[in-house]
Amino acid sequence: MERKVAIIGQAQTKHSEDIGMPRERMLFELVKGLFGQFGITRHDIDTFVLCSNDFQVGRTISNVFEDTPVGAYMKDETKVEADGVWAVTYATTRILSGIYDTALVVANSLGGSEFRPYLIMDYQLNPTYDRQLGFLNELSTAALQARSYMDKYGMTDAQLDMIAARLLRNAAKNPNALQAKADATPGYVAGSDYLYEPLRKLHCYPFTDGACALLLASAEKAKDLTDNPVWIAGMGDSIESYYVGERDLFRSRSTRLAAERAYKMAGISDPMGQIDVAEVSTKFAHQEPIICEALGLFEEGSGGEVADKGLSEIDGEMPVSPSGGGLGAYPFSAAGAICVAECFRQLTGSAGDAQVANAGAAVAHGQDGFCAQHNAVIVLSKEEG
Amino acid sequence: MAFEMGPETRQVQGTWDVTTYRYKIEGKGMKLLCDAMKEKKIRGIRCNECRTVYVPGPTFCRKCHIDIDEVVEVKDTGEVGTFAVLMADMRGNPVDTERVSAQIKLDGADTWLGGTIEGIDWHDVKIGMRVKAVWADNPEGKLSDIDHFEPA
Amino acid sequence: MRNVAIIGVGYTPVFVSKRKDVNIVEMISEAVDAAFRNTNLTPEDIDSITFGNMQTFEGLNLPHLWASEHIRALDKPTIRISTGGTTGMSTLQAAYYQVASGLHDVVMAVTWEKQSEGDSQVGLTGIVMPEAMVMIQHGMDLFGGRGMAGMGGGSTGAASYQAMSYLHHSGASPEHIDKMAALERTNASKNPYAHLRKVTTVEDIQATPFISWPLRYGHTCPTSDGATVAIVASEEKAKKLADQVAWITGVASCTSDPTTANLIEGQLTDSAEQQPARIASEKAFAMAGIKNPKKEIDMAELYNGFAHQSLMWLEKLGLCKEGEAHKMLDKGALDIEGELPTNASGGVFSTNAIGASAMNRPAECALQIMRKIEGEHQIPKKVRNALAHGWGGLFQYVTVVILSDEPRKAK
Amino acid sequence: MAEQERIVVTAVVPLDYTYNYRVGPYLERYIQELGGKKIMAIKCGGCGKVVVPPRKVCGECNRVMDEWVEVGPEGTVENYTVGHVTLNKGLIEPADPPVTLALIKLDGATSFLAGEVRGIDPADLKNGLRVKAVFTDPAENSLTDLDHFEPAG
Repeated sequence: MERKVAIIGQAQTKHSEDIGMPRERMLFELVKGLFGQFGITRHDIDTFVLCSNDFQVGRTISNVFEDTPVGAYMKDETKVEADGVWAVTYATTRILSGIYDTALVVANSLGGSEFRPYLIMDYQLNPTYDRQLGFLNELSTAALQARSYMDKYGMTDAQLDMIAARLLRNAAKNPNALQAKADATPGYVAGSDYLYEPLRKLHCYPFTDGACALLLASAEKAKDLTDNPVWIAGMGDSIESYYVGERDLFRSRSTRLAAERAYKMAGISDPMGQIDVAEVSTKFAHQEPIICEALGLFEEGSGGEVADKGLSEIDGEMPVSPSGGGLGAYPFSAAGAICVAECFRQLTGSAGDAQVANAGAAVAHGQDGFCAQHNAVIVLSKEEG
Repeated sequence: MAFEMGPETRQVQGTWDVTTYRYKIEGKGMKLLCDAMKEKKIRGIRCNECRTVYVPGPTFCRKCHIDIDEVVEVKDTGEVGTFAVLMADMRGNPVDTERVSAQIKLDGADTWLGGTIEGIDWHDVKIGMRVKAVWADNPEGKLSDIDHFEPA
Repeated sequence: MRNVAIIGVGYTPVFVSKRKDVNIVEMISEAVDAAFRNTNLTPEDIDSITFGNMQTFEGLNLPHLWASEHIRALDKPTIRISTGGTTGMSTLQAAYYQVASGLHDVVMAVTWEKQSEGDSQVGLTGIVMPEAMVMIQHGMDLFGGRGMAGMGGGSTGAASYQAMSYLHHSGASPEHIDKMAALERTNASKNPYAHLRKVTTVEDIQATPFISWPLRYGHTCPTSDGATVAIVASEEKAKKLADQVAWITGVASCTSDPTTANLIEGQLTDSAEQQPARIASEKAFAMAGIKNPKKEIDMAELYNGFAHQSLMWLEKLGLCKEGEAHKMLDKGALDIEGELPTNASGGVFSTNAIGASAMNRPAECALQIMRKIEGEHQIPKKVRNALAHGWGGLFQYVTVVILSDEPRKAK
Repeated sequence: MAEQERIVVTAVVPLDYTYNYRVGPYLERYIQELGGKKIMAIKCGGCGKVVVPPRKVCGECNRVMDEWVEVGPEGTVENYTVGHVTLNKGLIEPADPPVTLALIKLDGATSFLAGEVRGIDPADLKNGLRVKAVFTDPAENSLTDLDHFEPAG
């Protein structure tokens, strides 16, 4: 590829159960704030890549009323309907093509106040079979995935609680997180109600209103606008079978393939050694080891040991989701874009209390589908490479 | 090559439960307009920068991408921007009397407002034709306070 | 940027109002298989997949997940694009960018709709339903027709506003809409993949009742079940994999504000103005190195949910002067044998599986350039440059793709 | 600029949208065979896997699958969860007694079928448990003709 693409800025809402304003106002204020950081206007943006979902917005063609709030009036615009990581990869592709120099990615949903996230997930089921029978839903499939990993590798309930507790403590250091507790312990997590065994309430993502905007630019343009760009070094994604009964739920084949593609592009041969921090879209605590292992950050099946030794703590060997990840906030569509934004904060040294020391390369992840059927990975670096 | 359709297979149902949503909609411009209509007036919002007048008013300007809140009053006269004559109902059955729906550019506004035109044979309605609002006798602060428009 | 070509197209064997024999993913797989058959490629040749439809029309959230096996996507990068009526072309454009960027070499774009499984009128109403509810709460008389009439009667009402404004500003007469409708339906009768395939006269159109003056039933599009797949490739791969290709030389999209009507906030533009069409087409022409589109564009496939739109788009896209389109129609210039064949396929107006509708436009242009049209609607003259157009959103969103018989010259 | 006065209107739309899905030939036959208390799976001529419910395409080897084979009615629990809640239109409701959901490898199949196991204390549900299908009698010509599973033998 002839060009390089950088992320030069990010903005997030303060994620909440009810943002208290219409979506259009939320997007307008978010984007206005981001433009303000750089003293630019909507006319400085060549292409807009929006990311929202008709079922989450509750109307056909969800971006119809999102164009003008983000500043796309009479401008080039398109919409990705998937997790926000795909919007970032698409915007990157557009800049790489050489046709555009700047791109604005805006991803959002109002899953806390506007719709019922678990109901929306039902609409993803095969309507002729799974949706008719009602066995599979967001929670029951996640529970099967959790059980599969825990049975296969002997991870205990207590270790699962440790993962959730760590994420809730991390979230307390993130000013934008919704579900957080500074002194969360495994016992605190274990005190929450069972949903589908082995999953308890505090193993799960909170219903979230939120949005995330990212400003991307070509190398030349990035250097005009900032001294502190973060480079998109690699990206990849992969999809696997829809059929939960045909997949090895204890591992994530699509995340592994996505990571292989992204690492190849970024020239990373030893992710454990070369990646300094990861932001992973875990909707449920048990997904963290499954995804991190597929990303090559830990040995396969080491989830329990990683939790015991605190390896993924902010000051651990391989910090994972210092922001609190999906347990801290999970606005659909925006969740993966937020992972990218959090990596940007880490690599620019602006992650505040959650800052990882000497972070030079990061990996961000996003997912869609039951038991993370579809996964995308972006490698970010301080080095232009 | 001829394609033969296979045998018919059964149908199963699904729904999209739209009633479970709680949509949040910006209500400021609509409230401003309806409050004004109680006094038989029409008010919108003007952008300070490009001077565009929106009725009903949004809270930010489409073109300038800035917050706007300058209330302006526009006239209840204007010209027909475009129109259509409804000849069938939502289910496709012919209607008894044709109804002229129009988009009207009120004097002082840059946007169009929907309305019905009466007091004229539909064949004679033209784009650019001058019209004026006919107000309800006792306006209540509702969109129906303008009963219809008629040729000015 | 790298040069990108469409190297093959696959349609479902038919586009009809109801496919009662297959489910959604089985139907989509028919078009995928056809694309492989037509290109002699196998799934192993595909690097990445782009996928699009109007998901609320079937009540399926993120249907690429359920379809992953049936679109042969396992272990491949996949992205879902959705921009309303333009989804088909936006999905192709995503495939274009993936190749132009150098990220992938061969990408398959999959677009479809099975409209018989849902209710497209309800689906379309869903775009503005929350706003309409707020207006009703504020006293809008939606059904009685008094006071502020809001939408003016569903999507056809909104299209009638557009048609009326277009007729007024162009000087065309309502009979020109009838004539364009008859021309396109008759074109469709020659296209085996068209849905409405009956030779149609102006009198046939005029015998249909009005819905909303100036539009009649005979001016509206059908709802169809069907899928369309296109495979695009880099220059290097295209030369290896295909004997005939059509080059994508220009791409653009543009949006304005939702122009259907005043909703709860005043909207800025007349829906017949379509400034996004002008902006997008100028950008696409510049990218394709086309200086005089009136001369250099040999054919057009335009997105016309309603019959007046073909004439309107010709003007707004810079393919003729404002007010000239109906004169070209009268001269026969828009016929398949004419100087600017327009919707030789019959257009969206004759075949409308919505998610695929804006894909069928560039697909038809590509097949015309490759001279691989199945059926009787092959344009006799050599097609060097073709314009494909998509339209969607709430009357405000336009996409354009320029296809050519030669790759784009490096600047 | 001063903080704007904010008026947010909440709208609820008073209609739900209904869809009618064609099941296609694979599921059509599957449902019909359930009426005869048979669970029919489809076998891939490429990789030999046998999947239930049946479908058209094998994603692994990209073939159209067309060889029908009967599987079950007995099988083995391969994964399970006990639900202390159920989801009703996306809302969590307590489940009393708890519900069971198992992934069952029917004899002769390579894929797992999701189903409910009844007639067992949820605490006794374990991987490896042998179960058998229980059919609705008389058959209702519906997917739910395979009603649930219970411990075998």
